[in-house]
Parts: sequence; structure tokens; C-alpha cells
Amino acid sequence: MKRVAPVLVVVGCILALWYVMAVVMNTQWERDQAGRAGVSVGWAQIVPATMRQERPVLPAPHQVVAELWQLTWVEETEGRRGLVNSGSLSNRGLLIHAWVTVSATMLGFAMGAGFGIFLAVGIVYNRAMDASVMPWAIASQTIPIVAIAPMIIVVLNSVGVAGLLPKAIIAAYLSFFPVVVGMVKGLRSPDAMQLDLLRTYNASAGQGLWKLRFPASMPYFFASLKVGIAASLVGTIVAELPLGGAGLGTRLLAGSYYGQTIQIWATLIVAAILAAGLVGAVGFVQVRVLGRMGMRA
Amino acid sequence: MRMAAVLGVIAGFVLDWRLGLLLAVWLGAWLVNHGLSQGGGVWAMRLVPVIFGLCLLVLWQMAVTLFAVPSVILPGPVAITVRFASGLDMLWGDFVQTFVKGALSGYFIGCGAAIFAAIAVDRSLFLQRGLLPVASFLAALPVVGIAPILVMWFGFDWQSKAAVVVVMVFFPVLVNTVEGLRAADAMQRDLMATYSASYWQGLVKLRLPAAMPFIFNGLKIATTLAMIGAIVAEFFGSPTQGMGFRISTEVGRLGLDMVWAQIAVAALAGSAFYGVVAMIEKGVTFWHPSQRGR
Amino acid sequence: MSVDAVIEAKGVGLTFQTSDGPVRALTEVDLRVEKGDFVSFIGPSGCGKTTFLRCLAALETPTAGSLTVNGMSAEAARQARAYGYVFQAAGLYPWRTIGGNIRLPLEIMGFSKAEQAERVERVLELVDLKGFGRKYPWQLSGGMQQRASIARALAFDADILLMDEPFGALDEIVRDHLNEQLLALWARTQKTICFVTHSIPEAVYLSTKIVVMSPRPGRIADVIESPLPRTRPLDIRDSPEFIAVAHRVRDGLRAGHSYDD
Amino acid sequence: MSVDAVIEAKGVGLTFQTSDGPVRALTEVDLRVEKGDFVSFIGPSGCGKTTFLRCLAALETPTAGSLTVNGMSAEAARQARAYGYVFQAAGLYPWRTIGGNIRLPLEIMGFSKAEQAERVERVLELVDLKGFGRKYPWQLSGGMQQRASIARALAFDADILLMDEPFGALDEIVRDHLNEQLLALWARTQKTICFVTHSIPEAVYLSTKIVVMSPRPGRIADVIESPLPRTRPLDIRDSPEFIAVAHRVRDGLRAGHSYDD
Amino acid sequence: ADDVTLQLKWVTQAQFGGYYAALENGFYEEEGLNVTIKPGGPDVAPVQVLMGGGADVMVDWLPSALAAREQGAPVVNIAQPFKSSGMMLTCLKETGITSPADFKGKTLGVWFFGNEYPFLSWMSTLGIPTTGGADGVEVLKQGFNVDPLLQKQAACISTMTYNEYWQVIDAGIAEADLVTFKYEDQGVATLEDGLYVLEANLADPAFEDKMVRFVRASMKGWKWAEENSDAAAMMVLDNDETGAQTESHQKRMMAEVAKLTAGSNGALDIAAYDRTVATLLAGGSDPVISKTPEGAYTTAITDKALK
Ligand SMILES: Nc1ncnc2c1ncn2[C@@H]1O[C@H](COP(=O)(O)OP(=O)(O)OP(=O)(O)O)[C@@H](O)[C@H]1O
Ligand SMILES: Nc1ncnc2c1ncn2[C@@H]1O[C@H](COP(=O)(O)OP(=O)(O)OP(=O)(O)O)[C@@H](O)[C@H]1O
Ligand SMILES: Cc1ncc(C[n+]2csc(CCO)c2C)c(N)n1
Ligand SMILES: [Mg+2]
Ligand SMILES: [Mg+2]
Repeated sequence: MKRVAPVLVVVGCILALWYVMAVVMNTQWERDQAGRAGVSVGWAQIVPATMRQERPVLPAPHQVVAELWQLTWVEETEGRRGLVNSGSLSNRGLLIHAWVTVSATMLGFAMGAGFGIFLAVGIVYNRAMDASVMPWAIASQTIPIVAIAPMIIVVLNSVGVAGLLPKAIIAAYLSFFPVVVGMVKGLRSPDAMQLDLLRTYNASAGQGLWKLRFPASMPYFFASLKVGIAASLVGTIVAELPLGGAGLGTRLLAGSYYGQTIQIWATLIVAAILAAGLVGAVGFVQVRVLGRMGMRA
Repeated sequence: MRMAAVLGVIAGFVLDWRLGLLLAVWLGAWLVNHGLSQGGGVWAMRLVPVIFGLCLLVLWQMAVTLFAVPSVILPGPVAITVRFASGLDMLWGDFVQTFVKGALSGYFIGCGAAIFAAIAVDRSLFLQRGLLPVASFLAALPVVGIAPILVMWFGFDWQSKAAVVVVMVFFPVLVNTVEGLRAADAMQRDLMATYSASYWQGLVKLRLPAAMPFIFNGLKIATTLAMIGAIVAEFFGSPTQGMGFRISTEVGRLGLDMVWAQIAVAALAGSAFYGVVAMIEKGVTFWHPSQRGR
Repeated sequence: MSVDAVIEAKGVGLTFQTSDGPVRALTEVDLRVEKGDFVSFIGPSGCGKTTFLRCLAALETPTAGSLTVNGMSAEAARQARAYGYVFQAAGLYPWRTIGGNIRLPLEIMGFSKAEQAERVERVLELVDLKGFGRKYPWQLSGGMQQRASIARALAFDADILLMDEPFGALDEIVRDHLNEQLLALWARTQKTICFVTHSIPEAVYLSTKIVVMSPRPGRIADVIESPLPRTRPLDIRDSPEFIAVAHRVRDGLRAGHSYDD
Repeated sequence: MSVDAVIEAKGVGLTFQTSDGPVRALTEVDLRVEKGDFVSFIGPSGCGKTTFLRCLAALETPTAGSLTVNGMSAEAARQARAYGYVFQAAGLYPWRTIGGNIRLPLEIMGFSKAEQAERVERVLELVDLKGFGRKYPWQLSGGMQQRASIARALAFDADILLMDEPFGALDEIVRDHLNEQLLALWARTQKTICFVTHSIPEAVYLSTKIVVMSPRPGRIADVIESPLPRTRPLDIRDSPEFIAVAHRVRDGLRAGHSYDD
Repeated sequence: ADDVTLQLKWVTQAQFGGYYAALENGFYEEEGLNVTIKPGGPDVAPVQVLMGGGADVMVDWLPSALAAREQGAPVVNIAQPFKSSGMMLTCLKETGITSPADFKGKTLGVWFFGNEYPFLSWMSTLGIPTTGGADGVEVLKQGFNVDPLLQKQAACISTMTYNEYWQVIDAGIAEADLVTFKYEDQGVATLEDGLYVLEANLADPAFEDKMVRFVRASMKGWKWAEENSDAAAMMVLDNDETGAQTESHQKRMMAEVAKLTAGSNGALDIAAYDRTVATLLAGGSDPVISKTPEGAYTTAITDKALK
């Protein structure tokens, strides 16, 4: 209760502010419309009108909620292509798009995390890699991959890399960096004494990695996985923009072409819930693993 | 290890002589770097990343030339450099529009706001419990979703780019600062209590200085985000200038050399921005073991 | 009574509320410290020495009993800046020079710039660190840092000095040296000092009064008034009186110690 | 000579190359340790005690002189896993249980599973930690952790035990207790022990041979053969012989100590 | 059956209804073709896809195809199902714009990504600089939708007769409150949605034959779609993976598109082609193309297909 109450209050404040902003931002349109129609309107008409526009500048929260409901439950139960009527998830609803995005996110995340760990081990064990990789890894992240993702997707597509993979590659590109940074920190976290101990046992490099560096890096590992999986989701969504298939990214853009603000917001909320869910899942694994390792996460 | 690499090169030659050539160049550069890093002088270590980068560029050019990749798919570094040199005016104009106006202003506003918010959050347990989870939820909103909305709200010019940047950098800086403000250890705080110092004295003399390493962590992450945010926002509407505008327009016109020249500018500016913040960090947190060690 | 009670504790108790249930750190502590006393607290780990010192400094609030410092509540004494506190580790702020660290309390208490500079010089001299004011903490050895932190506590002329194992991390020789200096300082300034230590010789060497504590929950097992004279050369430690006191302390400690850790 | 030299150092010197120029940590160290000796190293901070121990363990390589361990080079001895090393802090891996920590060297050295289990049990008993094998380090007190780390060093039956201030962080009573136990263990196993400490009583109480070092650069100032019998109750520390040896150690230390830190 | 991949210029919508109609009605199958239609999007350059080998044939506008040709991407027009241009500039009446002369000093929304060429050549024929100022027009890179007009960030925006224009109407602005300038009416129309392939591929008779069949089936699809516009729109909907298109909007779009394809049998109208080239070359200081293109179209395919 102590934890929930403040969140509720803050959410309440945000909702209140949101309504106020909705009125403020949508008023102009009502006035313009009235002006074009040649009638004069007062606040009493404007305020309720701002909350039920079809293309609001800022949709009111209840409009977004209604849209969410519409695009999930209603679409699947009543829609022509919904679960009930067609036996498969409807592509008009958001569930299937969320699923497509999540699966590419997971694949990309697995690739990115794997690559990140590989690089981190290399950096820690190889002086040449230590000196050369990091500056370029930083530089790689200053490339606006998000901006050139469409081009990359098109090029990959044209050389026959299609399906989940191109999206996953962009997702991996964004998620490997936090993993490298975190894992290098983590693999280097054992102190000199812990390392010396293994030298007194004349342990091999491999034993050092498995018995000391990996276990010691776990807290850093999970912290960077959380950042990495969120980055991976962003990468997937960006990569979906030009694909025109299923996925939340396409869906966001499609909402945008047709100026369906409410639908964009609903999709955004789903994306944020997904992100929270993915990060939460990593956190769940973290608690389990660290718990089994006797560490208090 | 070395044996395996040589075998790889030979296998490459057998499959396709062009592939073999690429692998051979790669192996050569790697061996040079390996030798340098074993030697271990200060200058040698500086040279290693440079050789690594040059090697990547040479491989890129070779791949493009040897495999005759059409320039509308991927131009080589030489073509990009030529375009870079001939388009300096345009690149500069775009750079000012996107980086100086959009990214920098958004960066300063966003980071400043985040630090103030962090102080507020730190002061109030209530905000800490309420605001942080909500903020982390909002931070998960993908940029590409927010950008069109912000462009709709703040117009086409750099203000909307700055707004996107503000949104992007806010959370990482907030989280790091909040964590940093807690970094002062119990003993250091108790010391302040024994002086019966006021809240503000404690903040200015203890907690902010102690938080600096964390704050700079956030500020460094934010540099790369600022660059990306400003560019992406231009995809959703912009004046006819700006790096994002140019990238998207030139892709449509198949001016891929210009696209890559812009990417080079972004990478250079981004790395330099990162470097500058890292240098300031070095000056401000000179006392921190991580800085002293080096 | 003829002498002033600087510290007066009656039935002081403190129970921490933790997630595993309450932890009784102190119970029924009665103690009277007079002006100019040098009181050492000794006892096994976890017996509440630090906790008691923190109560004196109003960094913790006792949950039972009454505690006065200089005739007022500990909290009031803290706000009156009645004492200097020296922690186990030096606890210097790494971003300030040694001079800057010593200046810190002076800035907070609003001394004038000139006064600050003058006092910093004076206490640096007092702890034998003249000329080190512009160095950063990490440029000094552990012993020097510890002296700087004592200088910091001395800078604003509090009557009471609370020291929590200030020399715990130092080697024996440096420690002997600092012990001598501390005694000299005490003699010169006539401050009241409360001093926590783990070392029996240190406690016996320094104190006019030794408080032996026993754990679970923290209680006072014995209070020993030292028969040693106020002026003490280092080799007093081989004298029979010294050894006798040390024995009594060790016995007091043994009694309270269980070997299960 | 009739007894075997386990450690033989002749003119050992070590200079660290740092960014501020070379630091001479050790010069001209000559020392001979025989099988079954208990050698203590004592000296002011920074005099090179740790460095010398690390040279013995081949964790550092001397830049001058010759050093043999068990008749071979230190590096060869390390590869032959000739010794167990106990660090100042317990240095247990927090993600392994006490049993797991003790098993670590056994896993690395390729003992069979059964043998591992058997040895873990045996050494746990040896250090009085039977039944704690499944606990995590943080569930134990500092003293218990230190014993676990000794158990870890004992598990693989090295002849030589190198201990670098193993009890530095513990309180006096616990320390006394562990000292007694260590002596008992030494008597039982007849190992050769090299032991670094800051405490004069500890050095005198434990050792058959006390090496007093002096700094800048690290040299051996004095080597004292202890006249005390091998079996030592705690109160031997009040005996005149003990006090005499302690005095000699203190004088040796004083001589090498300069008070500029 | 022979595989053919078609890369669209834009997302799945009724603008491409003819191809979907041909697909769904089995016209491609009848010609022995197995056709895959790849949707495009705002950041997909169809020429890139074609050059990369990701598609055999693409839908593109003539101006951007010619510009690509100059950039060294040898694409060739093989058919032109769209006879007239659907592009226009839509302005709010309240801004006081009644003729192109009123553009000066105003802000106009323009699509880029290769769609800017018609606008730029129009402005240069009007002699209006696009760099802002009192005598020129301020150009905005218009995003995906009509918001700039609704939010009054621009006085006019680019619209297609079949798409964005109706979005403005749907948003609640009456036709009477709008002023439109069709490129067609201004004499600056350029040819839109044509079919293009790589020049090198045409040398291969098997490929040429495939294209002949493809164009024949596609045109059959277009003519069917013109007749049955509502049914064609439903086919488009069925092929929309994003699920974002609405039935009413697509039906209306199909009807509008039918007006643009009406009268075309697929063969390129050489006169219209020459007019487009002339417009593009006339671009003043910054022409879209710098020299008259050679071999940018072939009538060989349509000649055979229409036999
Ligand atoms: N903040 C706290 N919350 C809960 N328990 C505490 C807290 N601080 C101290 N304790 C407990 O109170 C008891 C006394 O602690 P204290 O630190 O005073 O011991 P100490 O005598 O100073 O020990 P040491 O010699 O190890 O410093 C211990 O059992 C400790 O675990
Ligand atoms: N890796 C190193 N690089 C440079 N100098 C070093 C290094 N290790 C130790 N030294 C220096 O060598 C000298 C001896 O250090 P050492 O750690 O052996 O001292 P010690 O006697 O163990 O001291 P203490 O009692 O504080 O543990 C010191 O001056 C120290 O600063
Ligand atoms: C970035 C962007 N470019 C173009 C259009 C407009 N548009 C919609 S359909 C179509 C015809 C394509 O054949 C065009 C040009 C847009 N909305 N956004
Ligand atoms: Mg304590
Ligand atoms: Mg040492």
C-alpha cells in the first residue's frame, strides 16, 4: 500500500494534467471550426467537444483507453477477422502486432546480448581488443542507426535477408552496446585479491572466467540486460517502420499516415507496456538467478 | 589461434579470391595491432584503435570495389569523402540546424530539467515512490512514437527536435542523478549532521559533488541520445534543412554518398560531443578513483 | 557535585526496528562524564559502542532513558554545535583539499573568510600537517588523513570530542605516535573526549575512565577509573599498574564475549 | 645444514615501475625459513611485507637476487601448487557457499567429487565450522569468514601457508581466540607458516621467528628467534620473556619508523 | 510458374488496387505468373530495392525514376497504367490564396523523398524561389499526414486527389473552405505510378516475356478494378497486413484512382512523357534532371502485351 499510493497519486496528477492539456490543445480546432461555420461558441460547448474529437491534437485519456479496448478485446471478439470469427488473431487489433514485435525483439536481444558478451570477454582478455574496440563501439552508437534503419532494412531485404532477421539485426545493434559496457565493468569487477587467489591456485584463463569473472559480473550483467532489452524493443519498432508488414512500428506509422492520433496513442501505450513487461521479465530472472547464487539482488 | 586465422584466409581464397583478399587484409591489420598492444607503449596503444578504424575503412572500400556493389546500395569511403569535401556548405548548414539548434538546446534543457527533478525526487520520498516508476514507464515509450506527436505540438522547426531530445535525455539523467544523490555514504552525511548543516548546505557541499560521477554517467549516455533524437525527429516533418531531413531526402534521391557523409558528420559530432563531456567529467570528478586510476 | 557533568546518561536504551524484528542495541546504560575526562569505550564487536556515541551526537535517538549533553538534550547540543565527531575512517571529502576539508565546518557555521583561513592554519599546525593544506586526501597516507580528520573536528572549538575508533586502520607504530599526540592535545586544550577503541593497551594508555561494554544487548559491564597519572610516557605501558588495569579490562571483556563467532 | 630450507632468499630486491618513476619496495632481503617454522613479518606500513609475501607466492617477480621455494623457483612452486595463501580480508566469493568456497581450489586442481566433499568436511572441522558449509559468507561473522578462508587455504594440503594480516580486521578478543586456534593447527599439521601482522603481541605470541622490516626501501632490520616454548597459553603474554621479546621488536620497529606520515 | 516480385511505391492501399485485383482474381496465375507484391513506405526507395535484386519490377513516379537514372540507376519505364496526375496543392481559403501568385510569402508543405520534383519544377516555372523570404515560399518537409494544414502550420499542403484530400475533408473541413491547385490544371503534371524494370534485365528474352505477361495481367486487373471499384477496395483491405486501413476510405480512394487510370491501356503516352521531361528540365537553376534522358522507356513490352 505504501508503494502503490504514491504511484496512484502521481498517475492521478498526470491524468488531470492530461485532461487540462487536452482541452487547451484541442480548443484551437473547435474555435477554427466554429469560425469557419460562422457561429460563436463558449467554453461550455468547447470543453466537452475537445474530449470527443476524432483527430485531436491530444486525445483525452478515456479516448485512448476506449481505443485500446476496441483494438484488443472488441476486435478479437466481434471483429470480422477476430479470434472468435476467424480463429486467428485479427491484424486490425494490436495483439498480433505486439506479438510480432516481441518475437523480433527477443531474437535481436539474444543476438545483441550474445555479441555484447563476446566482445566484453574479448576486451577483458585481449589487449588489442581492449584498445581498439571500445572507442569504435562508442562511435557506432553515435551513428543515427534509427535514421538509417529503413535503408539498411531495404538493403538487407534486397540481398534476401527477410522476415524477423533484419529487424532483429537493428535491435541487436542497439542492444549490444549497453551489454558490452556493463559486462566489461562486471567482468572487471573482481578485485585484485580475488584474482590473485586464483593465481595462487595456478588456475587457467578459462577457469578464471567461469569461476570468478562470470559469477562476479552477474549484477552488472542483469542491469545491462534491462537497458539492452528496452533498446532492443526500440530497435525493432524502428526497423518495422518501412516494412509494411505486421508489427507495432508499422502500426504506429499507419496510424500516422491517416492522422489517427488516438490510435497512435493506444499503440504507444501498448509499446510501453511491452517494454515494462520485458524489463520486468529480466528483473524476474535476475531475482531468481541472483537468489540461487546467494546474492541479494 | 593464429593457425586457425591463416587457415580461414586460405579457405576464403579457395571459395572466392576476393573474400580471401579481404580476410588477408583483416588478418594483417589484426596481427599488427596484436604486436603493438603486446609492445604496450603509450603511443602504440593510441595507434591501435586508429589502425582498427582504418582497417575497417579499407575493407569497406575493397568490398565495395571488388564485389562491384552499386553506389545506390552502398557507396565506398572514397566516394563518401569526395562528396563530403564537395558538400561542406550543405553539411555545415544541416549540422547547425540539427545539432546546434536542435540537439544542443534540447540537451541542455533536458539535462537541466532532469537534474532539478532529481533533486526534487530526492527530497521527497513520496515523489521517489510515485514519480520514478511512472517516469521509467514513460521512458519506455519509443522515440518514433513520440516524435510525430511532438512535431505536431511544437511545429516543424528545431523546437520540436529539441523537445524530442528533452524527452529522450530526461530519464537517463534523472535516474543517474537520483542514484548519485544517494551516493554520499552514511558517514559523510553524518558528518554534515554533526555540523547541523542545513539541507541546502548538505546538498551543495556534499551530495552534489558526491553525485558528480553518476551525473556524468547520465550526461555521457545523453550525448548519443541527443544526436539520435534530433535526427529522427526530422523524419516526421522539418524545414528543408537538417541532417535527418537530408538523410531521408537523399535516400529518396539515391544520393547515398550524401547520406553517408551525413552519417559521418553525425558520428564525428557525436563522438566529439561525447569526448567533450568526458573531458569535463575528468576535470570535475578528478578526485574519483576511476579517474585517478588512469 | 563539584565538577560539571558534561554527559549524563540515565537508563539509556535503543532498539532498532528492522525487517527481521527489533534489535536491542543498548539497554540500561548509565554513565556520567565530567568536564576534561578522557573516556574510552571498549567492548566486542556489535556491543553498541558506536550506537552510544551516535546517541551522544544525536545521530540516533534513544528509545528509552534520558540523556543530557552540557545540560541540554543531545539534539539541542548538536544544534549548538557542541562537539566534534571523528569517524573510524578519515571520511574526508575527496573533492576538497585537506585545507578545504577542514574549512568545511567553518563554512557551514558561517565563520568569516579570514577567520577560516586563520583557523585552518592553526589546526593544521596542531596536528603536524603544516604545508599539506593544498593536497588532496588521496595524496596523503592513512595516518595523515586521520590527523586531518581530527583537525577538522578541532577547527571549530567544540568542547567535546567524540572519536569512533579513529586509529583502527593504522599500524601500531603510527598509532602509538598519534596516541601520544592526542594525549598532548588533550592536555593542552582540556577538552572532554569520548573515544571508542578495540585495543586494550590503547584504552588503558589514553583514558582517565574506561567503559567496558558487553553485547546482546549492549550494556555497561564495568567502569574503570584509571589510577595512572595524567602525563604518560609511552613506556608507562610496561608498568605493573598499567598491566593490572589491562588485565581488569581483558577480564571484563572476556566475560561478555561468547566464542560463537 | 641439518634441516631443509623451505624458503631461501638471497639479496632479493623489487622495484616497481610506476608513472611517477620507480618505487623500490624491497632491497637486499636475505632470509632462510626452515620446515615447520612459524615466521612473522612485522614492520611499518609500506615497508614491503606484502610485497615480499607476494614474491614468495610468485604473484610478483623480484627484480634482483634469487629466491627458491622448496628448492625450486617461486614460479615453479606456484605451478606445483605448493602453498596456500590467506589474504588480509577473507576474500570469499559471495556467490558461493562456505563449502563452495573451500571447494574452489579443489575444483580447479581437479580433485574428484568424492574427494572434494571429504576434504571440505575435514577442513571445516579443523577450523571449527562444521555445519556451516551451506551458509553464504554474508551469513557469517567476520571471524567465521576469516576461518573459512583459512580452511580454503588448507584444503589442498599445501606445505606452506602464506598469511597476509589475516586477522587485521577483527576485534582483539576474537583475534586472541583465532591466534590460539592457529597455533593449535600449526602444531597439529607441522606446516611452514609465513605470517604478516601489524601487532607486536600477535607476532611475539605466534612465531618461532620474527622478521622486523624497515621501510624506504623495504629491508630486514632484525630477525629474532623466539625463546618461547612451542606450546603457548594466552597468558604467556604477561611473562617477562614475552615482554622482553616484544620490547626488542618495538625497538626494531621504532628505529625504522620516521614520523613524517 | 514464373516468379515476379513487384515493389510498390507506398503502403498497401487502393492506389495499387489494380495489382491486387489481378492477384486476387487470378489474372497473374492465368498468365503463368507467381506474383509477390511488396508494400513500400515513406522510407523505402523502390529503386534501391530493384537495384539490390529484391524485386523485378517497381511502381514509381517518372520524375524520381528519371532522377535515379541520372544517378546511375538504369531503370526503364515499361508501362504506364496511370494516365493523369492526382497530385495537387490544397490550401485553406482563409489564408487568402486564390491563385499561384498568392503563394509568395506563404509556407507550403511538400513531400520529399523523391516526391518533391513535380513541386520544385512547378515553382521554377512560376519563378518563385523556394528558399523563403517575402518573394519566395517557405517550404516544409511535410510528414505523413495532413496535420500541418489542420494545425495551420502551413497555408497549403501537398495532397493526392485520392487520399490526403479526403483526409482533410474527413477531419471536418468543408470543401468550400478549401482551394485546390491540381498539377494537371496548372500544366505541370508529371507522370505518376508507372512500372519500371532494370535496363539490363530487358536484354533477357525470358524476362521480357515475363514482363509482357505481367503487364497484360496487371492492366486486366486495373480495368477490372475500374469497373468493380468497391470489390477491388476489399481486396486491398484483405492484403493489408497492418490492419490499419479502413473500408470507407479505401473504397473512396479506389473510386478516385479509377478516374486517374481511366483511358490508359498501359501504353506510355509519348507526348505526356515528353511534356514531363520538358517540365523537369525547365527547373531553372536547380533542374531535376540536367539532360534529356535516353532510353528511359520502352514500348516493346506494351506493344506485345496489347497485341
Ligand atoms: N541502523 C541499524 N539498524 C539495525 N541494527 C543496527 C543498526 N546500527 C547498529 N545496529 C545493531 O546494533 C548493534 C550495535 O551496533 P554498533 O555499531 O553500535 O556496535 P559496535 O560496538 O560499534 O561494534 P563494532 O566494534 O563492530 O564497531 C549491532 O548488533 C548492530 O547490528
Ligand atoms: N603494484 C605496485 N605498484 C607500485 N608500487 C607498489 C605496488 N605495490 C606496492 N607498492 C609500493 O611498495 C611499497 C611496499 O608495499 P607493501 O604493500 O608491500 O607494504 P606493506 O608492508 O604490506 O604495507 P601495509 O602494512 O600497509 O600492508 C609501498 O611503498 C607501496 O606503495
Ligand atoms: C513522406 C511522404 N511522402 C509522400 C507521401 C504522399 N503520398 C501518399 S500516396 C503517394 C503516392 C505514391 O505513389 C504519395 C506521394 C506521404 N504521405 N508521405
Ligand atoms: Mg562501531
Ligand atoms: Mg600489506
